[in-house]
Formats: sequence, C-alpha cells, structure tokens
Amino acid sequence: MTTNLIHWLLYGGAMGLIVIGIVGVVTLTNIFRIILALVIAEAGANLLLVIAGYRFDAIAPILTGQALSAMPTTQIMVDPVPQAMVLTSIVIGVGVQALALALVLKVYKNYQTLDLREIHHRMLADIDHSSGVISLLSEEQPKGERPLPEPETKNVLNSGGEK
Amino acid sequence: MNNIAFNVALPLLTAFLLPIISSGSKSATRFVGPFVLLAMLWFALAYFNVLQHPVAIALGGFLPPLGISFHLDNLSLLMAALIPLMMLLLWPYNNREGFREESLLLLLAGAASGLALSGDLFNIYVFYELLSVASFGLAAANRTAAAFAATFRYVIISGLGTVLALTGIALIYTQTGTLNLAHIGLLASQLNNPVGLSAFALIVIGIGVKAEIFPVNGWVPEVYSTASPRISALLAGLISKLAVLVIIRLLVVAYQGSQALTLLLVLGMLGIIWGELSAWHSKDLKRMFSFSSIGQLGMVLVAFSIPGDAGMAAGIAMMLHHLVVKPGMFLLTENWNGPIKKLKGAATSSPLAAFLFMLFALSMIGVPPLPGFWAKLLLVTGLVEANAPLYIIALVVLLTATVIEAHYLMSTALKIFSRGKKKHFKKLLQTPFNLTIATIFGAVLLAALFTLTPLGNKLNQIATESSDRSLYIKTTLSLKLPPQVKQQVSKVQ
Amino acid sequence: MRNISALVFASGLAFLLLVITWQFILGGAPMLIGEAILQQAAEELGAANLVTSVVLGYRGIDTLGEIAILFTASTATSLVLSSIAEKTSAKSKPGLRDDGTILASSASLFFPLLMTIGLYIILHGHLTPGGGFQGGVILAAAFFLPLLAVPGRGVNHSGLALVEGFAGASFIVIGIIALFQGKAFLQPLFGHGEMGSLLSAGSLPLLYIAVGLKVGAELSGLLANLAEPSGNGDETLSATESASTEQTSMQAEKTKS
Amino acid sequence: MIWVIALMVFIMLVGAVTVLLVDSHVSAIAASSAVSLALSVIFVILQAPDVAMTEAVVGSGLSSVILALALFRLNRNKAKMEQSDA
Repeated sequence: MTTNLIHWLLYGGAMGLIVIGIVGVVTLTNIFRIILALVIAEAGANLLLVIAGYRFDAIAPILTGQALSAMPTTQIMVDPVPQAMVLTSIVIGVGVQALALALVLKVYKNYQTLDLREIHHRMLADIDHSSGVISLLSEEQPKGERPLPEPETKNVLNSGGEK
Repeated sequence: MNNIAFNVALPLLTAFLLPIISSGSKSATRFVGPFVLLAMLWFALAYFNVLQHPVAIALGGFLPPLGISFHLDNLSLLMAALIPLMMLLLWPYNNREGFREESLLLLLAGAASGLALSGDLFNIYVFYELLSVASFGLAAANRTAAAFAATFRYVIISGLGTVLALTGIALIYTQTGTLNLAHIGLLASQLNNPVGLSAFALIVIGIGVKAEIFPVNGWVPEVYSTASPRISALLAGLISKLAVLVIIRLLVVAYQGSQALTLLLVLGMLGIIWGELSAWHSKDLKRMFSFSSIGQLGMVLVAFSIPGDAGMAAGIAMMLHHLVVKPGMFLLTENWNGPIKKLKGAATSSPLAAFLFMLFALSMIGVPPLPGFWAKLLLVTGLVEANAPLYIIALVVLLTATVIEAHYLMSTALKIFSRGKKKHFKKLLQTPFNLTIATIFGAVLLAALFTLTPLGNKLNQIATESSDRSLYIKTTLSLKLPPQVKQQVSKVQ
Repeated sequence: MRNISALVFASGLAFLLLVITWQFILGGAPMLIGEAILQQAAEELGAANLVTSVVLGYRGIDTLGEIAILFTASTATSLVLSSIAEKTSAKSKPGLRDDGTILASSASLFFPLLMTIGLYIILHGHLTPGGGFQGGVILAAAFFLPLLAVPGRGVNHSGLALVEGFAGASFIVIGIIALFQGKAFLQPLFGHGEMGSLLSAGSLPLLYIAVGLKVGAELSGLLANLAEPSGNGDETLSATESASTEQTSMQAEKTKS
Repeated sequence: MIWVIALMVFIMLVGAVTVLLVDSHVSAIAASSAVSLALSVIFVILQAPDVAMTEAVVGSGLSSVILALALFRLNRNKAKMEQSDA
C-alpha cells in the first residue's frame, strides 16, 4: 500500500511539474517568467527519468566498503543509467537557460518591454519593415495603446547604404 | 575501421580549439573549418564506397544495448556526406568578424553527423540539443533586434520541445528498460499501448520543432526572415531533414503500427494546409519560402506515413529534392529582399537569377521533366496505392496544395519577368557569391534530371534497406547481446 | 486567438500526461540495460561509482556532446552579448556594486577553499558521488566570487578560453588515442587499478578532470559575460535602424575590403 | 519516509505554482530555487546522490545566480531608462 502511494506521489509530482511548467510556458506573457516555467518543466522531466530507474529497497549505485571486494555485489541497486542521463540533461538545461537569458537582456534593451505579445508584434513590424512590406497585423493590434514605428515608404533596397 | 567517429570528434575538437587558434593566427581560423569539413566528407564517402550491407559500430568498445552504437547504412551515410557538403557550400568564407560563427557551424556539423549516425535514443537527444543550441547562436548571429526576438521565441519553442522529447524518452525507458533503438525495436510489442504511443507522439512533437512539424513551427517564418539567407538555407535545407530522419528511424524500428502512421499523416496534412495557405498570403519572398518550406516538410511527413517501401522511397525523394531546392531559393532572397510587388524587372538585371528561380519554382511545383515531378509522382502513386480514406484525403490536400503552390510561385515569377526599373537590383551584380552557390544547387538539380534512372535505382535500394526493420535490429544486435540482456529479453517475450 | 490555441494545446497535453500516469505499471520499469550494467560495470571499468562508469564509459559520447553543448551555449551567449567590434573593454566598466572590503577579503578567503572542494569532488568522481560537473560548477563559483565581491576586476577571458579549449580537446584526444591503439573511440585506457583507490578506473579520472576544468571554465565565462555590462546599447542595431541590416553589413564589408 | 516524500512533492508543486503566479521576479527566482532544493531531497531519497548533488549545485545554486544576474541587469537597464526619461 505504501509503495503504491509513494509511486503515485512521485509520478504525480513529476507529471505535475511538467504540466505546470508547460502551462506556464504557453500562457505566461512575461519572457523572464517563461524561462522560469521552462526550468520547472525540465525539472519535472528529470524527476520522471530518475523515477524510471528507481526500485524499492535498493541502494545507490556506488560500491562502498565490503561491496568493493565482493563483486558482483549481492545488494540490489537502483538503475544508474537514468541517473547518468539526468546528470547530462541538468547541465544542458543550464546552458540553454543562460543563452535564453542573454537573449532576454538583448530583447529588453532593444524593445524596452518584457511582454511577449508586444515583443512579437514589434518583431513582426520590424520584419515587415526590413522587407519593405507594410504591417499586415494592424487590425489585430490593440489600437491606440502604443503606436508602432511608422513603416518607411521609400524603397528599402535603395536606402540600404545610407546609414 | 572505426573512423566514422571522426565525423563527430573532429568538428567538435576543432570548434573547441578555434578560440585558441584564432588568437594565434586569423588566417588559420578561416582555413581550418573548410579543411575539417573536407575531411568529414572524405570519411563519409570512404565508408559509402566500402559499405556492402549496414554495419553498427560500438562506441567506447561497449556492446550496443549497454553502450552507444552508431548505425551505418546507406541513408545515414548519405546524410553524413551531405552535411559537410552543404556546410562547405554555405560556409561564410567572407566572414571577417571573428571565429564564433565558424565555431558554431562546426559544432552544428558535428552534432548533425552524430544525429544522422546515432542508434541510441538518448544520444540522439543529446546531439539534437547540441544542434539546437548551435542553431540558436547562428540564428541570432545577425544581431538585429528582430533577430534576437525571433531567436528567443525559437529557444522557448525548442525548450518546450526538449521537455516533451525527454518525457517521451523517459516513458519509453519505463516501458522497455533500454535506450538502444535496435533493442527498442526488439521489444516493440511493449510499446504497443497508450503509454508507448503517447511517448511516440511526444517525441515526434518534441523533435518536430526542428522538422517544422505543424503545432510547433511558429518560429519558422520569423527566424528564416531575420537570419542571414545562408543560415536559413542551412536550417531549412539540412537541419530539418535530420530531425525527420530521427522520426522515421523511430517509426521504422519501433512503431510499425497504424496509429503512429496516422499521427504522422494528420500532422503532415495540417502542415501542408497551414504552410501553403500562409505562403499564399505572404507578401515578401523570405516569408513565402519559409511557409512553403513548412508545406514541403508536411508533404515529406505525409510520404513517410505511407506504409512500406513505397512511402520510404517517396519520402526520401521529397526530402532530397527539398534539400537541393530550398537552399537555392533562400540564397536568391539575398538580392531580392523586399516585397514581391517590387520585384518587377528583376529578370532584366540578372537573367541568371531569374532563370534559377524559375527552375527551382517549376521543380517545386512538380512540372514534368524536372526532378520535383518524379518525387511528387512517387508520393501520389504511393497515396493512391495505400487506398485508405485518410490517404485519399491526403491526396486531395496534396493536389490542392500543388495548385496553390503553382499560383503563388508563378505569380511571383510573372512579377520577376515583367518589365520594370532596372536600378533596384544593382546590388545583384555586386554579390555574386551567393548567386554562384545558388547556381551550383541549380546545376545539381539539372544533373539529377539527366541521371534519373541510376538515381531511381539507388533510391529504391536505400528505401528498401532503410525500411527493413529486422535488418536494422540484426545489424546492431549482431554485435552480440550481453548474456544478462539475452536472458531478460527471452523472459520478457 | 493565439492564447486560446495555446491553452487548448496545454490542456490536451496535460490530459495526455494524466492518462499516461493512470496507465503506469506500478512496480517499476524492466531495467534491462540497467541490470546488465550493474552486473558488469565494476568488472569492466573498475570505478566504484557506477554512475560514473555510465557517464564516462558506457555513455561517454553523451558526455562529450554535453560539454559541447555548454561550450556552444557559452559561445552563443558571448556572441549575443558582446559588441560587434569588441571594443568595449570589460575592465573599464564596473559590473556590480562595490560592497566594501569585508566581502572582498572574505571572497579571497573563500577562493582557495572552494577551489580545494571543487578539485576534491572532481578527483573523487569515480569513487564517491560527484564528479566533473558538480566540481566544475564549484570551480566556477570559486572564480566568480571575487568578481562579485570586487567589482571592476576584469575576467581573464583569454585564459579561460585557453583552459576551456585544452580541457575539451584533451577529452576528445583521449578518445582518439584509444582509436589509434586499435580500440574504439572513447574506450577507456590503462588498467583498472585497485577498486576504490584514487588511482583506479583507468582513464576515467582523467576524463573527469577534463570535464571538470571545461565545465568550470565555461560556466565562469558565462557568469562573467552575464555580469559584465556590454556597452550601452550602441552596439546593436536598434529597432528602427535594423531595416536593412543585410545591405549595411554588405556595405561595411565592401568598405573594409 | 512517505511523509518526507509527500512534503517535498507538496513543496515542489506549491513552489512551481508560486513561480507562475507571484508578482515579484525575485520571489519567483526564490520559489524556483526552492523547487530545486525539494527536488534534490527527493533525489536523495530515490538513491541518486550524484543527481541530487548536481541538482543542488546547478539547479538551486548556479541557475539562481544566473537568473539573479540577468534580473540585476534588467533592473539596471530599467533604472537607466527611467533616468533618461526624467
């Protein structure tokens, strides 16, 4: 009974973290917070992996004391493979997180906002601008809240070297 | 004999050392990258010549289900050879800013080779992540505000995909207790349940971020239109195919049931519809090509969802065709950056570019003698022969998409060939480099036209080989199953 | 509209995951390769910590990929954060607030302590929990602490790059040496030694030292990059100026040549 | 042991929800750090000392430092901007 309960708790915890994290990534609008949500979802996936290698009444996969001389050991150990995988994925997660934060810094410096929707609109406007197409999204935008940079009407292809 | 590992080790080694090399001599920095790529090409081609039947290589000297193995067959070696080839074509030879972009490109090459060769699920995940992070760096390398914002969205969508893929791998591990693809294939019956199938769905959507699969391709138009055309060409042409390769490996080896195929079919159809309709509406070339890339990859997915050799052949043909055509098209946008309306008169300022555009466009639509037609023909016959309601719907979607494709590409072509002011496109003559590369892609396309029969034979051979599930399993596990695993497997089955 | 589709996606996913949880076989996974590795690893590799045998032995190329990912992330981060011309020198701009001498002296007190702990953890990676990654992170902390305490102290980026490059290269070179000895790529070298002693498990401790140094150097570089201000925004093209980057960069190239 | 697990799972989930809902960024970073700490306790219980150590060092240490540094720079940018506005 307790073993069942522990299983449910652990699986529930892992799945809960993944779901909370993904819901956060999908619904949040603050880009700094989105990164935090992503970190949480990753933690959930890591926990799921470690649970996959767990066995009851087993010890950690490290040989100590007597076990060192008496190989192969008689004691049951937990699976080392998922643990190695999780080590890898934790470190990967931190690398991606640092890169994402660097991008956040740059995006904030350029657009002065952390709101993903606004950033998205301004980015699309920028792309339209750079490709010479007038914004297609003007009807979707909250009118009057903040004006978009006026798209230039002159030909971008010619104005390239002017700066 | 084990030197295919160099294809992963060499580029990574060079990338690690590049900062040191560049502080020593700037000119060495510029030559070492292409040199390493040439070496990779040589290793891959050397194997390609020798290989009679698929082989598996145990890395670290540990036998496959325990250690990690590389799987070498015609398909993976073809990709392993195409990676350095494409990189050489799209290498930033005129880059004078520093070593970082070269370093990232080399890391991309190493990761891509690993992804193409690896036969281990978690190893694939690691290389996929490496591929992602390198492409983030390259996508942001333009350093404009829009590029940073687009890359940020790309990172977040990829991060989401990573979590999903990792969850999928964890689920597969709970069901089978192994990570080696061939071993998973051996235990495929364990995966024929809701958990196994949802693991497949999670991995497809997770890895599908790079393959531009329907629900997770929001980054595509933004990144492709903010990154430099060379990087867009690389991401759309090569990297997306590697992600597709992973998906079909998993499909062939572990998920032969119809549900997995249906999932791919539906995702592919949605991709076609969304991509082609958006391309139809887009007003500038870069975004039109990005959206049409989504549509094309949808077609690739639909092709792979056809059961049996026919689907495999059609899929590989579509894949290779897209791999040649789309980079060429992206390279043309360097000079034609701007709204389609303003492309008037482009043909008079550079007839060669206009001719290339026409060639690529016609091939992509599938006009008879061109290679694109034969690829699409394989796909259509495959769909007809599959003869199930869903496949017929897919056929209708495909043909409608082709009509839409023809409409937007041809109306663009009309703009290009119509009369207009010549002065807009003066720059075209000043940057002949990208045009040269695009010409090479065009030449490859034309060369394929004249060698259709041998190509078709080779294609069929590759397709039969790579859709053979038992061959894949036998190849890897013939390296001898460790005794404990053998016992357990016999117990499970 | 976008929000609704996102919510539908998320709730669909949540439902899927919950269904999966319901379907789980309680009582654990089959553990096919795990069991086999537990049986063989000690004999094959001679490392007391079996997780280390998996990380560096059975799945060595994963670890190579992983340090490559860290390297890529730090390269990409510096590409994103640095200025194009790389003219702004870090030393002229204090990154963080000055918090006085107590912090500074305690930081320099902590430096050798953290270094020792980090190196200890790296060196005993094949015997006890811990290893290259954990030790590397602690090394990075040791380097970063003085930077935090004494603002304005620049980081020796070229030194870090040197450590980073050679540590990463030596990991691969150890792998290639095995190849030249007629073994497989990344196959452990040397004998096993006596299980449980410091000098055991063949080349695994060497690999872990390489991993530790590389992780430490890379994370220090990452932290330093994030802590240092990279100019005042003049280096990136602002929103309105970005209209024709490609053309301008082309122009710039032309003028250079 | 079951109580420890239950407590840690509870802390983890509450922390995760806090990360999403709390207003201040600093609190959110603290909450995510708490999630990592609870997670590393669970890893210890699950007989994964290596992973627990990594999670404690990387997840609740390094990751929080990186986040805090980024936040620090964001705030400084904001302050600079407000100055120039005024």
